[in-house]
Amino acid sequence: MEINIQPLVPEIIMAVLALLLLLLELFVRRKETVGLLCIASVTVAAYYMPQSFGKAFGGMFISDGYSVFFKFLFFINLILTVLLSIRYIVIERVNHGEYYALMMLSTLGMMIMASAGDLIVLYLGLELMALSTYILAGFIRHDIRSNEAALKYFLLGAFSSAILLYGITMIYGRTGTTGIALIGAALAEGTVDPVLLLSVTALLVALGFKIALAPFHMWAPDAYEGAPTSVTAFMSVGPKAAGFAALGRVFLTGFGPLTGEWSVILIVLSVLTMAVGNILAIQQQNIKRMLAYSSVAHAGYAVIGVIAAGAEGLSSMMNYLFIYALMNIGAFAVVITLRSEGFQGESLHDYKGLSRTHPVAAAVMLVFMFSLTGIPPTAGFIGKFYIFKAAVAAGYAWLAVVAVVFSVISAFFYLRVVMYMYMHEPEGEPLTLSLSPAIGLALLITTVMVLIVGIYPSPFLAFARIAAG
Amino acid sequence: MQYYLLIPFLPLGAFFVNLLLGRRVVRGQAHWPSTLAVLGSLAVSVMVLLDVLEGRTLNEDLYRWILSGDFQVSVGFLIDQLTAVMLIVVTSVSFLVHVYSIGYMHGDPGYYRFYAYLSLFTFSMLMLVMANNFLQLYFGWEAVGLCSYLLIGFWYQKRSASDAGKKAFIVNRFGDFGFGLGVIMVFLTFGTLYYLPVFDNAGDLAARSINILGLEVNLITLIALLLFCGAVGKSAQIPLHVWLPDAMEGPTPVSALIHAATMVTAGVFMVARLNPLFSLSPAAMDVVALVGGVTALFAATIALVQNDIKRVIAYSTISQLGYMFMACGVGAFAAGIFHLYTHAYFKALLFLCAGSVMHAMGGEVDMQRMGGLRRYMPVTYVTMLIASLSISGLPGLAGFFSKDEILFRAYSAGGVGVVVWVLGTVSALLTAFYSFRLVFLTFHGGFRGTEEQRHHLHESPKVMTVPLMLLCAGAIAAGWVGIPPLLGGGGQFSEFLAPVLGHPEAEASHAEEWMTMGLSVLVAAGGVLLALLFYLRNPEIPVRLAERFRPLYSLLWNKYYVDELYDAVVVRPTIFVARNVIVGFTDGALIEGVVNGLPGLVGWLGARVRRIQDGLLQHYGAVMALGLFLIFAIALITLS
Amino acid sequence: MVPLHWYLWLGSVVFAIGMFGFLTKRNVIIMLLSIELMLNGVNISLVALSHYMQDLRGQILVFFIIVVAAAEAAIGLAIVIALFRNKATAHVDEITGMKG
Amino acid sequence: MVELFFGYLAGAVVVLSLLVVFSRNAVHSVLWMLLMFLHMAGLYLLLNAEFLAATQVIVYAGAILVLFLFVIMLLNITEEMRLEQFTVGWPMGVSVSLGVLIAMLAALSGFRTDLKGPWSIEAVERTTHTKALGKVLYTEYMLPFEIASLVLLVAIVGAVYLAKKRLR
Repeated sequence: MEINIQPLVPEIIMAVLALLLLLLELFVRRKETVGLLCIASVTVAAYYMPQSFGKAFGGMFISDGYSVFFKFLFFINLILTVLLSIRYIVIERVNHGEYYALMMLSTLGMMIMASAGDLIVLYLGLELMALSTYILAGFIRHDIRSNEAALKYFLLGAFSSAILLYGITMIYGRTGTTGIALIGAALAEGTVDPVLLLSVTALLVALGFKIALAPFHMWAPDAYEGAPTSVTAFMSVGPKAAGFAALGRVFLTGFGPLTGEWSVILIVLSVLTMAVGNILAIQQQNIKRMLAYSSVAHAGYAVIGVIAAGAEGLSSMMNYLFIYALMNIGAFAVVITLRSEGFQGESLHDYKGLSRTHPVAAAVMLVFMFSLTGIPPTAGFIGKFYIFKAAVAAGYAWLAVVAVVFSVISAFFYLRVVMYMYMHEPEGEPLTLSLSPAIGLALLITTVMVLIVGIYPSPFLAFARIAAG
Repeated sequence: MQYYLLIPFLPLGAFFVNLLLGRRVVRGQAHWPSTLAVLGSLAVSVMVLLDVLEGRTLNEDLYRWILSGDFQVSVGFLIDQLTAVMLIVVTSVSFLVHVYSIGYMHGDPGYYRFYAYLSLFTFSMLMLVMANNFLQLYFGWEAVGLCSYLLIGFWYQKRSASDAGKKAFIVNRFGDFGFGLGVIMVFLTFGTLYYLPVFDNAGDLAARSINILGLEVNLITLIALLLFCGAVGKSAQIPLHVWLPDAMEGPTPVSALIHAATMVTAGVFMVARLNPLFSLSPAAMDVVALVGGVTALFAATIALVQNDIKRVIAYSTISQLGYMFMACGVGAFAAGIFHLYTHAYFKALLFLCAGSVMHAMGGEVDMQRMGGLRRYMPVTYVTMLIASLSISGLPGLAGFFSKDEILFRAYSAGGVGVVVWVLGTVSALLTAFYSFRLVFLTFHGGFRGTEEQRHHLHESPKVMTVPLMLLCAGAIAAGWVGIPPLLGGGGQFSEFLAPVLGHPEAEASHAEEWMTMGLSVLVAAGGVLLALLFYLRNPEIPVRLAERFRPLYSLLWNKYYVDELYDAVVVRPTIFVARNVIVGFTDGALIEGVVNGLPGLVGWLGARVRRIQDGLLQHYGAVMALGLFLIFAIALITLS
Repeated sequence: MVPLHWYLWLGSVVFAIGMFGFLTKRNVIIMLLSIELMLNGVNISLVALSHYMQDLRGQILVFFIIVVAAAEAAIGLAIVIALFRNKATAHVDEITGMKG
Repeated sequence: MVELFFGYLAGAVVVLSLLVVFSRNAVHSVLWMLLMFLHMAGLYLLLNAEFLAATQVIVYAGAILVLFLFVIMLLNITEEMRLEQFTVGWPMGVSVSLGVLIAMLAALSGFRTDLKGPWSIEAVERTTHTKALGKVLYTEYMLPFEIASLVLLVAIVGAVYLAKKRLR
């Protein structure tokens, strides 16, 4: 059997370098170096990505435009969150090298999910990603909230992967295969029966769990709030995007013939997700929790791209996730800078008068809040615009209207942060920001990208459009 | 011709410089970047004008922002005769106001902020007039509005100022809502947002109508009226005029630039720019003309009795804007733009003179406390006198030519035109009267202020009076480019704009033209004489008249009670609803209101959702499993 | 010969018992055991399908599921230990610090 | 005959599973689980999957359950016995899992398959089950196999990190 590993080169590089980092961690005293090496490793892997197109292992592993786009997204996610972490994990007194290795392995799992052409590979990639993330969520071992976040995330994650396996079993029994493309071919002729529906439902629940689609979102606020903030940034983007990558591939390729059946379900879940995410976010006083609900709501918008289907729908979903990654990590970066020794900085009230004490940080946060709301000329507007456009083009104009209504509602809690920063006087002790060159770089990258994509989106849109095929 | 890009982007650059460096670095020198930038824009605008005079026009996209399928949004520039005129108006007035503000705003704690806003405004206004598509027009429209609110509320510590800013914002929302709908309708109808394809295809759709709630409405008329809603708001026409007088809370240079010369004329510009659309709908044209004519008269009557020097000028602005719409409404778009152009100079001059007076009086705006100022401030007096003569229509000055053009065109258009001609001619009388009432009350007679104010009276510094003199030159000479053939001129102005705005056909004889012109001169003279009689010769007359016609006087004094009417009909009910419904709804937190406020199932479900997120992860799991079960069950039921 | 769907029913029953345990037991460790039950329900279905379809793929998947189950158990128990150090409880209804 | 075996094993698996869930004593739960795994292995044998049966006993029963037992020793069993074993929300758990069960049983009733792959019982017996499985695993399923090794690595790193008493 001929084995062609060319398409796997970036994954292999990531795996090997992750192992090397684990080893190095034993000898390197300054863990910051490990973080920087982690970024270097990603760069190497990214360098080999353009040559990786192709299929391997009899179609079990597919490296195409779609997966490469997502892999770049995972890389950006990883690089940015590592930049956020370098100082933060020192403040949290968990400065250990395993942290970076686990982030790399988790990213590797996401990459495998995005490239999976077979449900078995998908499952293992998902577990690799998820197990690493569980540990990262509980990385602050001495903090009860971090423990609790890890436990909740882990137990519900394991529960959902059992459901995933049940779904895979049923589709295997129904079609005799686990290859996604083969499933699509097998379903093309034949009728819909209960076993098939059971399988579709189970897969939807399990992937819906990963992307935090209501009503499978309930782990997200608790896990996001308790996890170390840098990990929250990491897992509010990476696993979600990986879930979307899998959702897009499984449902559009594998269950393509059943689009009529599952799109109705997804529409209902999308509306429910936007409602739950936005309405509950309004209530929150903790900014991490608020951003958690906001991230739930954003999954509701992005899933509209999957519902719209086709190249346009997919590319709008991919765009959206990319933009979401930038603005969300940016917002978390600001949240992280507020955390310092002995000061939590997670309450909304800590943002009062930030524009007086730290005008630059406030301005940057303003950009992200505007972008999350979807106000032009920020990237968030572009993302939403294309999602809505795809929905209208696919004949779901009313769904676009609902989404617009909910994004108007979302303005309420995003702009509340802005109001606190600009309209209130500072309270209590003056804040000190925990700044470092790394986090400064991360903020710079995200702010500039959010603005550039907002003002000059064409090249970026073209990239997503080509990637979606 | 690429240098035209400098015109908007120089002020934008200055805005960023002041924004980023203003507080720390530039501070007291904040006028330099802004003023130099707008001077540069002015220079380039002149070059563009020369190019356009040689017949070179341009329409191109700078860059595409959103491109998907047939929907395209780009930043693009259309430079033709109309744009060139507007560029000159905007940059020249803006430049002089920038210079004037150096003196006027000197020492204000928000000095750099002021100049940053001014630059941002200039940029937005230039983007608006240079747009080649509806969406950019809309964005510019909103951006100038934003700057206007920021500048009206510039002294936000003053409650009345921030209230005025809010009022301007809210009133404009009504108009802009219609405008936005109009833009959407344009896209839905034509499938594009670029001017030229829309204009090219408009003719084919002239007869198309759509059914709204059982009413057959002509499509073009509907679009034109929706767009005109925006103009009504922005240009402060009836019934959305109420924000402009209050906007006088802003610094006076702002009033001169934004609320006299440029932003408020954006509505007129828009109607003129979209003249191919408006011309296709006689009904919409008549609405425009009537709104303009009625506003001209209505505002002029209010101006008769006001005592606040800036408010008089503000009502005068509303009235003059009415003239411009009158012109557009009768198809004489070039005359409207001509008046826009001359008005920019003499009205900015009036405001800046008023500012100069206020500067001398320590911020006093009540004309009853002024008087005899000509002895102390000769330059201000002379320039203000000339501006007043110009607005009253003294033959030879700028205002004469443009106003005469409008009245003649209205008369010769027939139909509604004759009605608005009557309105306009009566307004001309009133205009002359209130303008000279202002001059006499302020500069003549004895001083009526306090001793302390008298002690401080002085002429303004050079940096303020030189712009006055320059604007004064404009108020005298600006009209000379449009002297009608009847008086031996060439009417070059409307010839120049003809490629864009077309040739209005005059169907009146020379005799009639002489008649309208003579009549307008006569009524202007009458107005001036009346003012002279009332306020210099015999000051008891106005007092006695006010006594005699008490109800009429208080009607005018209270501006026809429009504010009170809106307060009763719109504001109070809204506040009532807000208090009792929305606040009740959001009391504590919105969700609580939603959950408790909505009865029955929804409330029950909402409470469940919140209670289920109770931290116990088994409930989370149970919800997941329930979701699994329900989705499957429903899918199964729908399948069979 | 035993019909295939008997096996699948058995798998579903074990899966559902596991789900029931997961959704009701207070003890975190028993919840973990319940997840193992669910996985076993899947496994028996997979082996049966594999047998009846004369295809080894299902059994391969079972093999991987066992591997992952081992990994999950190790991590899950480690998280429980970490939690136990900070708050001496293994009852899930006492671990509700974050909610709303 | 086979039906009889199946009946016994299936019945035992169901009863033992219920015992796992319902016993108060966590140690008993683990022990019932052990018995359940052995019966499960019996079912695998019935389905001609000897290698998996062996794995089930060695890995599941031998390794995973021992791990569970270790951790259970952390708990105070005697006190645990006196406490309520179900959460307050148990009625919801019962009804939901019953609902899901009914849905599954309904969907699967009469399920049969006509698909036939290359590995008939005779073919497996010819090569022996271990060898056949190995052949497929190390050729076709090479990639998942490698990924599984990474999953185990993560588990080791993570478990060590989280459970170790004190870090450097």
